[in-house]
Amino acid sequence: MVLALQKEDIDISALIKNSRSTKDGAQVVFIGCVRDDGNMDALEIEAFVPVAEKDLRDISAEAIEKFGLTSVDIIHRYGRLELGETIVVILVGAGHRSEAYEGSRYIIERLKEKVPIWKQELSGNARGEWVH
Amino acid sequence: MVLALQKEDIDISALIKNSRSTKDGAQVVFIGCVRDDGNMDALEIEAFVPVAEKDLRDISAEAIEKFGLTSVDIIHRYGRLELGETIVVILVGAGHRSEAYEGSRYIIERLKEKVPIWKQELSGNARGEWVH
Amino acid sequence: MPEIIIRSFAKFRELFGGTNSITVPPETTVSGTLLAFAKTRSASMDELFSGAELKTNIILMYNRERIDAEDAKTIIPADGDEIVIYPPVSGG
Amino acid sequence: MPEIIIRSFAKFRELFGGTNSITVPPETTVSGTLLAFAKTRSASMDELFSGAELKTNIILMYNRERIDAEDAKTIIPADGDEIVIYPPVSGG
Repeated sequence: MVLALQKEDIDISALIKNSRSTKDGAQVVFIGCVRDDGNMDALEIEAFVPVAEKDLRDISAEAIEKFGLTSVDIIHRYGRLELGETIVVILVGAGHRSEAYEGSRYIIERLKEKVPIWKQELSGNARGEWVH
Repeated sequence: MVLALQKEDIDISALIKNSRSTKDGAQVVFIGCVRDDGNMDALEIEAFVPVAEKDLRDISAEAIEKFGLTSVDIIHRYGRLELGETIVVILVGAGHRSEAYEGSRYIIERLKEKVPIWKQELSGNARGEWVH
Repeated sequence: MPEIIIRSFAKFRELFGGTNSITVPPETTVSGTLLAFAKTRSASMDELFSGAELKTNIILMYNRERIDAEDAKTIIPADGDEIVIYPPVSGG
Repeated sequence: MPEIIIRSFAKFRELFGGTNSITVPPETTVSGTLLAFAKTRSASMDELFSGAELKTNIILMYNRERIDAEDAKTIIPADGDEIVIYPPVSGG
């Protein structure tokens, strides 16, 4: 169970391998990426790291309780990210696929409503809009 | 876009890397694994390969049309698989997470209802039940 | 007389063998071909038919295209054509 | 007189700076502390308050625990305590 904020890219296959157990019938991986919306060429991600990490632990515990997940990993990056880069990876394991899909969706929705992380569009050297 | 049946294990990080584009705001990866249900120590997976591959192409086209996905990869294994091994990987990309989750779920449900692939439980050298 | 290939998968393959062929009188339908096939094996009769009707949970293909039980009563396979039968699928 | 630390993130950090401190009279609430802070900067007044009320879309933490606008009217921070303010989040 990795629940962290980091600047470095995320090794998704290591996460999948390390969290897999024979209790899992399904794993669902959600990956958020920097999409080219035509207005920017990078994102700057700011986080209030200690609070965000505590929130990830809370959200993970909620999701395990609510959906009977066998494992949860959430890694969110911060700092400057170029178009196409990975922003966040959420990996859940479960006995059956319904719980895995629902648990994964629950986690990303909670993350987006609660965890103190913000995105700002960058265009060249200019700082642009804060994305909501 | 990889749509295939194969005996070999699946390189998930290569799939993620190759299918990612700057049109993607989200990728969802569904992984089906051999769960230990207490009655078996491996699965034998049988497939009617040419028909199954055609079905994967049809399902992929349906999902792209229905959910506006940017990419779909589906790889299903066959042959003998031990507890904890990967059975199937479904990777979809989309501009936004809703389409990615819904498209992924659509594909696994269509696969389970349509594609000629079957699972048989193995226990030691004995062949057991066909799983439904 | 046309010789029709019958391929079976999963549980049906275990019961009947993977690939069989059967020679039937001209103008025999898919359903009639399968009935003639079922009569050659005691196991297959109960697995495939309820009386003279094909069981509804059997999936049928004729020359690699899915057909339903109604189609099976009207399609007349030609020499060398293939009928595929399999139980409900369970991949994923 | 207690000195209270005010940390700001994202848009608020750009407007007000990341970390500030302000000295307020004893018995000043969180809300009163933020009002005193807002009065020190023209930008912050409009961003943080509608009249004398904290705007409802501002997220508040007092010593790393989330509090709401009602709590802000009753909690009295002590010397060295921390108030965190930030706009709606947008991670993921």
